[in-house]
Amino acid sequence: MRMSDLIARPVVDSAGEVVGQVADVRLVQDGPMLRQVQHAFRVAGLIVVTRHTGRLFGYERGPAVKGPWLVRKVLRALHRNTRYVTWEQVGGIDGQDIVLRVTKDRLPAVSWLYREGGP
Amino acid sequence: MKKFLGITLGILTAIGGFVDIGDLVANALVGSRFGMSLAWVVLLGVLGICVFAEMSGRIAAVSRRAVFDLVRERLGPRAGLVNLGASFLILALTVAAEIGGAALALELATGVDYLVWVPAVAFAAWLVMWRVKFETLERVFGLAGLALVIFIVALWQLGPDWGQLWEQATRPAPPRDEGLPTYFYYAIALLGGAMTPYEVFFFSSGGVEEKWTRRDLSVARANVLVGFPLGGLLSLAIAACAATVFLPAHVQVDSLGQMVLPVALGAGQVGLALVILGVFAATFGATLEVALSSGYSLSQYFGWQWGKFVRPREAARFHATILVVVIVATALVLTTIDPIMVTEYSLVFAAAALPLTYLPVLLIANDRDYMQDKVNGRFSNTLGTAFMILLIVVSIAAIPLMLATKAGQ
Amino acid sequence: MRRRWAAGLAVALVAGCSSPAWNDRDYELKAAESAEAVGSAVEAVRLAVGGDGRLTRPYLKVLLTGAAEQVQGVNDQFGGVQPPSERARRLGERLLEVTERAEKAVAGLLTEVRRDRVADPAGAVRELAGLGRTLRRFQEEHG
Amino acid sequence: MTAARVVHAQLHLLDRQVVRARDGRLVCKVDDLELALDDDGRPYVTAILMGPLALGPRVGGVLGRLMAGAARLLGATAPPRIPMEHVSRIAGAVHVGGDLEPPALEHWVRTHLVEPIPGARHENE
Repeated sequence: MRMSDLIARPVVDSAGEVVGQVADVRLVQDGPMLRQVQHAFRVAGLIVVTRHTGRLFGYERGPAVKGPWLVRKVLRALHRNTRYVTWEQVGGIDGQDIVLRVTKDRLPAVSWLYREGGP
Repeated sequence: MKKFLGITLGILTAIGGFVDIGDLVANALVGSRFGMSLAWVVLLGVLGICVFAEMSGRIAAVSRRAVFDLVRERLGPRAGLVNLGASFLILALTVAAEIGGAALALELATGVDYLVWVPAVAFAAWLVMWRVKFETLERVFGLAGLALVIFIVALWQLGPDWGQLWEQATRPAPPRDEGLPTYFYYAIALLGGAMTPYEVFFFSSGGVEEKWTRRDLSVARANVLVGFPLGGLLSLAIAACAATVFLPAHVQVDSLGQMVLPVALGAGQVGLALVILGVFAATFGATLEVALSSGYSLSQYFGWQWGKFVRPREAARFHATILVVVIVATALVLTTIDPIMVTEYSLVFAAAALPLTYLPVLLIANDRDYMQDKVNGRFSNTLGTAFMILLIVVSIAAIPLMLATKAGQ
Repeated sequence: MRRRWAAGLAVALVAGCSSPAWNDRDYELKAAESAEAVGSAVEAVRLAVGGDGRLTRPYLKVLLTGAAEQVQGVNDQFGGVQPPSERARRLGERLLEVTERAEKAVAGLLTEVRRDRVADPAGAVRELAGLGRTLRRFQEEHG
Repeated sequence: MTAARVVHAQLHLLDRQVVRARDGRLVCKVDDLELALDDDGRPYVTAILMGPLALGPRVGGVLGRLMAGAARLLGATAPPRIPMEHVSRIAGAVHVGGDLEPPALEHWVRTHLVEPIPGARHENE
């Protein structure tokens, strides 16, 4: 499997409703050891956008990124419905779609990742 | 002296970018038709290229990444490839025009038909790129291009009506016998000429070639603040010369020979010799700048080893690209296609592609992954955003205006 | 994207070339444009010949060659346009009479420069200035 | 122990320049990433993939197929890979250790086109 197999793939929830498509994949370095040198990057979750609005440019990542005010506002408006899906919520891949174990309304907004006490 | 030589990259970039063959003639043509009433566009272009060249120089110094690296990184492989295709086509056309321009300068000096000079110029340019160290190349051609300062001397000796030039410059509207669409068409051509993307491709890649580090940030900034305003000043002097000599006589400049006439009339045979030298250095320098940029952009998109800081065999694909581009461009000039017309068109096409190049620069200049503590301040971001909006408007208007005005006729 | 550009380029190039005149007014505009182009070349030659002492011979030769080619090109192109009416034909003849004189004058100067230098700069400047004025007037009347 | 590092595939890895840690030479772009499943069935990144066979499918369309097709014509069957354990740093570029074969195209151009020209092996003057 390749990373590009995940990115841009449509996502549907447990009720069969369309959530959007994968815009980015969050990786955490706590996977299996690679040749006893370092931990592998494990897929921790997916950032899902409601419609195809191009690349995220990194501006959706919350307060950590500073940028031109106007660009930030525009991108934030475009991505206000962007959701975060943890890998545990992913049921499997069914043909074209990634199918979730939960319903759409249980998914947090991506900005939740950057709140105090987030994961 | 060492400090002075440190800014030759900026001078070469600006001379090759602002006063290459297309801009030389475009500035003279605009001066002869519109007087100084488009001077504001040149000033705007200088400001714009300064803002974005400063960002790309800073990115090169802090992260050692050049502009086309960032284009793919931020636009993704597909939009990046579109930009690459467009840029590469424009670069190849421009190399052809610059080779033609340098050959035309030799024709003016010797009276021998320019087509005879084309293969020699192309071979010399390739040899310089193959064998000469980046810093030598930048010093020799940047400094020789300074001979164009003769335009300022000539303007002074022509003794123009300064009050009238000033009045034209402060009243930004077309003269009575020119239409508004034509006026804006040339405004876009001048802005596209001032902010051509290859200037930042070359400037940032040159910074990497010179192994800039964080300690060189002030050198990078000095390069920008000296080089581009100097290029702008020369552009204005060319337009003012044309406005003084040609506007009253209703001559519409359309060749390199006519373009240097005001200098000959103002400063005599010595002036003529200097201006031809300057034009040759500027167009030959631009040939190098643009041909190298074609290698830089292709290599940086695909991640190949590039640059003159390694031996040619270690950057084989980069050098092969340059060789092929030079051969194709030479063949194109030898078809006797008018080199000046080629750049006039490519300037407008380049204007249409501007946002695709400058948006990634603006975004990366704000990214702490790359920039650590050297991200944009509020000043750069405000100006950068304002220019992004302007460039988007320009890119939408460029091609319709070209068709509507039959390319400014 | 690239295809769109290529198409744009093709359209722009074709638009720049000659096309038949549809009616009298169209023909008249073409005549005015031609007068403007020839006038521009003539005036440039006048400026160059007027500053003769300050120019080198190779440079003057290149400049005159360019101007001669331009004038000849315009004459050939305009001469090739079919006038749509008798009135237009007379207008075209009036213009061609002037532009052909201009062509001859520039070609003559070029021959002189090829051989040595302009024999009578003051006289040439007077002649070119007269041609330039006539063409300018023509352009203003019909443009 | 500090918390495990978090990166985003698209934002921090894909399309970034790969450089050789030893001397800063440019290697390739991160054209794609190879994934495998761990014991719990969760995917993790095993290698960086490079070259037209990795980039082509991401570009898609006629151009992407053309890119991959050209590479197959030259005898490539799978994209060259750099195992993730060789990655020493992820920043503005991805730094990798280990010895790497020059890509096939670079090798071909070097031996057939560039090296026959005099001066190819010398430093610039």
